[in-house]
Amino acid sequence: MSKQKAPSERQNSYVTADGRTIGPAVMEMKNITLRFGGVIAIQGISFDIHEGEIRAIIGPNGAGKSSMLNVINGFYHPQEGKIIYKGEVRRPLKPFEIAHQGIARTFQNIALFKGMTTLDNIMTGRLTHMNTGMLSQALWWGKAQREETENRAFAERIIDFLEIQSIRKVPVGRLPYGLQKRVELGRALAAEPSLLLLDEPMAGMNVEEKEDMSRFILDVNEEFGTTIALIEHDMSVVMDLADRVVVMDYGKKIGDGTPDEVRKNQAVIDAYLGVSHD
Amino acid sequence: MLYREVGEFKTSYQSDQQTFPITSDRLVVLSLIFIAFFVIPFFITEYMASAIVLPFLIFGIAALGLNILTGYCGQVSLGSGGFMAVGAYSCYKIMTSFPDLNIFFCVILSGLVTGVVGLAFGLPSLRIKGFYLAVSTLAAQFFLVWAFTKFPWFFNFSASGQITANERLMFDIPVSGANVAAPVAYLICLIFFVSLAFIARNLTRGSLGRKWMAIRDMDIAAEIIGVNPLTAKLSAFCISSIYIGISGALLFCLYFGAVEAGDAFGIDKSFLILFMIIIGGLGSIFGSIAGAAFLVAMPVILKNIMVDFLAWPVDLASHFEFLIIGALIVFILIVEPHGFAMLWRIIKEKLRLWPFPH
Amino acid sequence: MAAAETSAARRDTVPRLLAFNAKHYADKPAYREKEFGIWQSWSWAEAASEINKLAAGLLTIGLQPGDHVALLGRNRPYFYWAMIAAQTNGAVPVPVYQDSVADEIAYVLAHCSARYIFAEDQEQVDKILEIQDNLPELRGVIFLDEGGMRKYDRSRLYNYLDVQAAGENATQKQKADLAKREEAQTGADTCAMLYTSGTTGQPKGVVLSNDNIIKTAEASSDFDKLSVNDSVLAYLPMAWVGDFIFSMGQAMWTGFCVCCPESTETMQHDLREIGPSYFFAPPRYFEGVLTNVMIRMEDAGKFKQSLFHYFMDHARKIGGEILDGHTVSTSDRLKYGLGRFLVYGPLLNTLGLTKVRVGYTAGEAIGPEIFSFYRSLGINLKQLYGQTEASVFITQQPDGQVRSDTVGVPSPGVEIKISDSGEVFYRSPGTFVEYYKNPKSTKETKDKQGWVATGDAGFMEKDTGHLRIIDRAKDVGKMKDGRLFAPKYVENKLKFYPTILEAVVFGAGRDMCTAFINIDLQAVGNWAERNNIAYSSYQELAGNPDVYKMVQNHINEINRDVAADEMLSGCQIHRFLILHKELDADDGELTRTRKVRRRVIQDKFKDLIGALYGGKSEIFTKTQVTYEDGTQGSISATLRIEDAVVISVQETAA
Amino acid sequence: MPAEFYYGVEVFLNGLMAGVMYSLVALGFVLIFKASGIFNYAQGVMALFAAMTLVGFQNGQIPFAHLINAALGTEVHHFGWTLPAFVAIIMTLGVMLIFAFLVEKFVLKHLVNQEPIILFMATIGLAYFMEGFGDLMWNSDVKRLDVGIPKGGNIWVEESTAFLGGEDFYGFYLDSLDISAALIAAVLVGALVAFSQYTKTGRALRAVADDHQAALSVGISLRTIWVIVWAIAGFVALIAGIMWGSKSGVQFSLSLIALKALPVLILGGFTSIPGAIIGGFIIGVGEKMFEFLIGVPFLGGATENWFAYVLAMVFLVFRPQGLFGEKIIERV
Amino acid sequence: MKFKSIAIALALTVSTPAIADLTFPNLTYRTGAFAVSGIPYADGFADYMTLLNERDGGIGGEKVNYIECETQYKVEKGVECYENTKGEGSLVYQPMSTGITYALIPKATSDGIPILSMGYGRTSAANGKVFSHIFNYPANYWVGASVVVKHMLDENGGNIKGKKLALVHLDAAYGREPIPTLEALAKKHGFELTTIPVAYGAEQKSQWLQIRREKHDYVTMWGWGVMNPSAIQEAANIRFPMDKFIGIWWSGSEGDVLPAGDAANGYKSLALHNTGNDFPIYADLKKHVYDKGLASGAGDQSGTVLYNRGIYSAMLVTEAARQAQKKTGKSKISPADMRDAMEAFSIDEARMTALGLPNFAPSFSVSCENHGGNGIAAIQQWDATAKTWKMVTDFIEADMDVISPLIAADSAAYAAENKIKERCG
Repeated sequence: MSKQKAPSERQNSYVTADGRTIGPAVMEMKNITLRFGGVIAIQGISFDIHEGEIRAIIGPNGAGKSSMLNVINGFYHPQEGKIIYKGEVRRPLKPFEIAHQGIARTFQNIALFKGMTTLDNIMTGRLTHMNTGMLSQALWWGKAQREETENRAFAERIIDFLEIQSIRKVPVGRLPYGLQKRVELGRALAAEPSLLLLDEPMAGMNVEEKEDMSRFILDVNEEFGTTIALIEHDMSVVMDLADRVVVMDYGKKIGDGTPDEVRKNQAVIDAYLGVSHD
Repeated sequence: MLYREVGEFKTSYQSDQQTFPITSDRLVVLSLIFIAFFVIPFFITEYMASAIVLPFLIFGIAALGLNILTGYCGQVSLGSGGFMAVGAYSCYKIMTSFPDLNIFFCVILSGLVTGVVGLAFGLPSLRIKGFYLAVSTLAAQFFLVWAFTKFPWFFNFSASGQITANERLMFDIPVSGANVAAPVAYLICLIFFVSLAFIARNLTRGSLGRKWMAIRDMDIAAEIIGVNPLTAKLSAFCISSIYIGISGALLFCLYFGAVEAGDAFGIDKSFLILFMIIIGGLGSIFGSIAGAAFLVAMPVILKNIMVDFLAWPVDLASHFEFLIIGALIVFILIVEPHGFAMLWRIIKEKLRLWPFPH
Repeated sequence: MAAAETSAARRDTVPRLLAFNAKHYADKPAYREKEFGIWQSWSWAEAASEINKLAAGLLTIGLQPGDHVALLGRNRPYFYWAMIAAQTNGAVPVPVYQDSVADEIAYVLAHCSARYIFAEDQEQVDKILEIQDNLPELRGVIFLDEGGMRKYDRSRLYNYLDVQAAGENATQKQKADLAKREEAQTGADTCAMLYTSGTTGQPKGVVLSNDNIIKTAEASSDFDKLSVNDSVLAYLPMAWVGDFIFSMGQAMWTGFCVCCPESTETMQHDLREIGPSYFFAPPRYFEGVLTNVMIRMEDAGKFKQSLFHYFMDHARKIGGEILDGHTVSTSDRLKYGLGRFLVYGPLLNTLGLTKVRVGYTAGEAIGPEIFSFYRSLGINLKQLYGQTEASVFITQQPDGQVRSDTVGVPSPGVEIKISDSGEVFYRSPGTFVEYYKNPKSTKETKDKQGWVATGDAGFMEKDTGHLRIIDRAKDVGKMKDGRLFAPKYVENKLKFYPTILEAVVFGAGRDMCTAFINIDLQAVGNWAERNNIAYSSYQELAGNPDVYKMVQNHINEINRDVAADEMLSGCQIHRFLILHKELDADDGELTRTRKVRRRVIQDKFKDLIGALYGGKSEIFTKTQVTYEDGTQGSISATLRIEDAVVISVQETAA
Repeated sequence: MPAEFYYGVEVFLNGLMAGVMYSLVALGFVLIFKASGIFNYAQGVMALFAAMTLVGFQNGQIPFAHLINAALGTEVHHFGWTLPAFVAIIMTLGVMLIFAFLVEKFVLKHLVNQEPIILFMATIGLAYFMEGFGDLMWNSDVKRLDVGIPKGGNIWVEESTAFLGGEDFYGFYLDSLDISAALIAAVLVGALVAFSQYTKTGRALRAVADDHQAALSVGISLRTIWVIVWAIAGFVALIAGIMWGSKSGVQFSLSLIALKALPVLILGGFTSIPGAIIGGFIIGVGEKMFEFLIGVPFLGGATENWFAYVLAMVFLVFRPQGLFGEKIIERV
Repeated sequence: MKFKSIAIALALTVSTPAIADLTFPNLTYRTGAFAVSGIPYADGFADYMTLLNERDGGIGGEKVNYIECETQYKVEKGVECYENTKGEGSLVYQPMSTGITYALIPKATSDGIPILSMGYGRTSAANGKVFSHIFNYPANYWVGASVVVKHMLDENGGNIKGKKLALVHLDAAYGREPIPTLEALAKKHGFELTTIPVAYGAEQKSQWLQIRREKHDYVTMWGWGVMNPSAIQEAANIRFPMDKFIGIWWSGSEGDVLPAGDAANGYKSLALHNTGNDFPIYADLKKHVYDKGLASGAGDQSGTVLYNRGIYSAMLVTEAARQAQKKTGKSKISPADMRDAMEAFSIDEARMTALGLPNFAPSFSVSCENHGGNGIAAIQQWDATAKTWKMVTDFIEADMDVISPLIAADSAAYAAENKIKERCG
């Protein structure tokens, strides 16, 4: 699949090679700097994520990619810089508030709720859509039951979409790694996010699992029109999936553009020289 | 072995999500409830009631409450005794302030008061985790008990510092105080127990329960997927305290009749309830109930065996009781660290798979 | 409307049966499917409405009477509806084996000149798009699951739901047309076309008329007293005539409920949930389940094991007797009752067979051990003998006359005759109309009087009137010295060992018999685990000396058994080898229903056969294989050849 | 300076002393927690048990006398001899070693890799067991424990500080027992540090504390380590038992001092020996000063029961990682 | 699980034979936090009962059925014991714990079984008009408080104006019992009262530093269990004059003073009865009980304060039973008979001498209005060298002018809360 060359710094919609129209930017990071004590994790980085696109963040280990995702979903608060989400400057919010704004994510080290089943995990993804009062829940009457049923139906569609019917009621702790990753994606999808952050969705997977996961990511993007930002090490996957790529190294941005552009970028090539990546 | 589940298919989410999806389970539980309500009251003796059944039901409620907090929400608390005291003293205050209020309302209101107190003592949980939290809940335990013995307002300035449950009538039958007939006390406790177990089940299977469990399993991830840790933890503290408060109120007005905070709601109660849920199984309604039954009945049975049956001197029997309970706790934890609930789950699984081993 | 009612009363076409059911069993469940975690259910009234919408929709997109509508997918209510909707339009449904290799699918789709194809999802649609150039008649593909196809060219792709919606919005004229099409049909019109898997050559399209299907369904339903309250799990390929007769014919006739599993992996689980009362499975299934039971029981504790064996022994003794209604002593009955509580009941429960009232198996001989195992548990498992060309039923076993070595008495309305060569012929209302576009084969198979050759050799038992099948007529041969050679007979015996998955016996025209063995990876793997034998692949396990020893012992036992029968004593296996690969339908070694393709194997493994007869003790070989993704490759191995103990007839006599 | 001030100083000093006593118990917790990650609730009961055993040996009590008498109808109580303190201490140490061995064999071995809360619960079970066992062995009466440690107000301190205040001021009151306890605690900490620094076993213990896997790869048997650690904890318990027992007799409520050690641990951190000491100081001084300054004048007294826990709670709210813990940076 | 346990418990309960003798249950605690006090008391009580059976064949020809039930001083166990034994014709309960007494007051009243809480329990239960079934003769806490003050008055020639008295008390209901009385007495006599609560099990250093600072003239103590020896030790540590330190009768047993060793010499406590084994009854005990190997427990408590209290307590109820037999003329009496006899109970020196307990305890009588006896107690002092307690005063009568109104007020409040109508005419 070859992608059309798209200008990297474009504020407005553009059209990809396969004819998809990418909307305007939903998330703009402006001059983000993040420090831990004296350590600078992210240094003055700016980039944007457009509606409907798959945006990849790549870079060698320790480049600050995960920190970047953590900034986007409010787990870390940058010392400097602005975050503009859906056209408005975002004030520092707690992670759960950001979740309610429609940003969902998966984690590099699976962060599923081990004591719960696949279904329950996916249902936790629906929590942002559930607001029945305690009393109704206590009596399991009226809205509580209705809401549970509706959201169960939604969760079941995710289960169907991810083809994990057979592990529906298995506690996730017992699942193999690849399936856990899939369940985690399901949990994020259940939130019906407008922006989905994936932190190394294919880490530790075999070829077949990677193919499945790539297919799911593309399908999510296509079917639900979800904007996706992902971190991934596997370059071939990134180049196939992503519409545009940000390259980070030592907390700085060293490249930004379509996969082709990035591939030819000298700074990127230098950064990756000698860096072994799988 | 006992299960015949073939043909039990669910055509709606409601039926798939019900508490006992297997028909035979449902029937057994329903018939147990039926027996509990309509058969046992005719046979219950005062001894059975006060030695085993009432404490079982009352501590069962407390165990349900603590399990919500500790088993479902993952916040270990050693303050249950203190919260029971809040329940008992608020019940006393409410009963003496509103002499005509129905006993059920008194107990429920006491629970609510305890809920508010629990909310306050739950606040540190937003910053403190794990063992650290457990130890800081001791503050609730000791402070509350101290307060109840210290400030005479709580015991209506009575010289003795004791609070005494006065008599209430419902349909001309005493429903609190000393003259409550065993079946009446039993039925009142049973009503609370069954409805609170029902509510606990409902709360833990819905969105609130999932929030709690998410916080328990991985609090950071929970927050990132949109769980507000503040409301999740505090709601667990609050609801758990309501349960424990209700149990304290029942313990006071239907079981002891008269209590003093230091005597009746000491740290040993906190440990007892914690034991119940651990032996029973964290994060399990059944576990709370089984744990309560075990820890209430076992000492009585041991004592009856050793003293009445084997005619041992009471002090030896009492030493042995400690020894055996301690050894049993260790033994159960070794055999199944996740308690009776897991044991039962395994047995049930075995029965369902019978004759296959797995 | 009045006309419709009278025509419904005729009950001679599937759409009329539907109308009948929708009216008489409106609220009874018609279809269930596990989807989204629960059993989605449709009553007959709901199903009829869905089907009618779809039928109208098909009409609006251009389906014409007589068109062929192919179906590609697993068992789902929507596909059954699609078939009926096509029939309502007077078109002919052609279900296709969805997991066939692309070539086979291409052949079938081209051969039937499918006008419309119902495809389950992207995977199936892709198969069609790949070969669409060879399908000039194709007008449209209707899919159920849109996943991944958003970008596909939609000019000839339809979403199932869209078609239904179109049907709902159909004009009055279109609706009238549809009613006319429905009314015009008669019992003689084609009901469906089913492709036989064919042990040799290309699949043949068997044209079955409404009369064929409905008469057969009626007779067979009566035979087993099937009613609207029964239910069946539809999990066998829709293209297979069995599924068609059970899930379409009998279901439409009696109005019982057809339940579809969530996916192939969850079939066993879904079976347990739904608990059908009417159940069909090939012997292979029962064998697999039994093997599984035995393996799982071996992990059980001593007490459970002895309990299990104690009561299973008892069941074997009298379980079948009780089932057949014979008199059994009270103490035995009590003991059986205890066993039912402790073992049989729970076992059936875990297997999902508790509610099975009538069970059938067919297609191959079933091991007597296996057969009696299930019957002793109290399942009324019976055998039938049938063919696509007969709309399945040729013979079947009536209740109380069930044996593992016969296939029963002729089904109601079926006549049977045995030719001089021993081949079985039948004539019945279910006898097919013709092979589609293949008058030559039609003529070869069906004579003018309507007698159809089965290709199987067999005989009628004189005293019981039961039919016994020996083997494929063409496979029964003579050895060099003229002794009878019935390979299937021996193979089946071998396959009754749980560790042996497949066996191919050679010996026609030769002086001795030899065999290829395929071990059962699951059973042998389990055995290996318990015996601390490490292995990394099938090939390695197959070559293990201990495995060889085990198989050798089995063969020795079989030889002893075979030697006892004077007629067949020549069929003792002298030499054997364990194949380095599993025989596979993808490599053409098995049919899709997993029957051995003897010719292909003989051809493909010529070198091995040579070695067997050449007295070599081992041989190096290289074999072509097809991988799951369709690519080709080859594997090579050095295979050992072992001798088995053969008992000379004199010895047995002495 | 007003006398009030000196009273305050006196309370402060006594708070420090009380802190030492708390620390003695907390030390045992720290040792076990460091080496095995087990929060040993039984530490308090171990102190009680050790003290009971010590007194029992000293007085020549026959173990299980009551049980024997009840079962055999005999009338045995005492061996009829008394033992010098140090012999009894050594014998008690032997008993604690056997105890450590049995705990490892019957409890810990079977609970490897369980969650902390389960291990915690198991130690509570162990506490119950030991309570019953100790009572069965030595009876449950209050016993006087005297191993020759001086008791009572230290006159020297009192007289030499009397000049500080006015006429009403008697001089600082410090209990000789507390002073001895402080000295013993200092020696004990020194010994423990020396043990962990300079002996092979000690280094092994530290290795285990740092990394279980690494320790295993060095070839140290985790089980041996556990026996050693529990034996050392038993030793510390004995010392705590001696000090507390000398103070207020050997009796049931000694086991409750474990509860008081908890806030100490929380403040000082579960793994730090200096933390246990400093935490003890904070709690000791804090509760005594609070009682002196606020409890008695304003709250009617008896605040010591809860103050330590409230202090720990408030402290943790501001510093969740405790006194010596590193700031927790949360990661995902 | 639950039902199985109940079944077992039920089976065991049923299997215990109900004996129609004179049943005296005793709720003891030989284990737990207060075992040290529970054991000698239980032994004395049991040995006295054994003596009656062995020597006299029971009371009035009826064997004594003595049941011991272990409560560990815990309320729920006490309730369990009560329910477990009340069906066996128990005549009277002595809960030996204030907490259990409170829990049993309403239960026993409604079951019609009398309770004797001798020197503990609810003080205002002395008002028989409200508490029909509860007796707390011969003395209660308020009596104790008053006797302490009387003793101070005696020692100071009747004037204690300006003296400082500290009440060191357990921070629980029990410990706070004397406060109102002492406050009233402080007002009356013009002394200064400081109350110093001690949390149970806590170390008491700061409390005693406070006493040292504030230089109290007298300290009285309402302590229990381990609090007592700690307090005595601490008092000795700050060199408080031990003869100015007076404990309640629950703070005056051997177990309380022995741990402090010589330092405890001179410590005083209230006494309900005399101490030591220098009474004729001990000869009988030796002959009929000890030498037959029937001694309760370890048999090593003979002559201690609490052992004697056990004897005294047993004597009081058995004598009441005897009086009931006399009154009703039947040997098998019911709990109701027992109650009536307790309400009319009186004992004098002659009777006690006859029982082998001369000069052991005061004479007193009970009436319908007054369930508390005459309200008298003595003071005893510890001699650390001889390791014995010695009575240093006669039995002193309490200042009932102060106490009676307090009792009336508290019982009236109870009556109002529980809607009880006053009895006794």
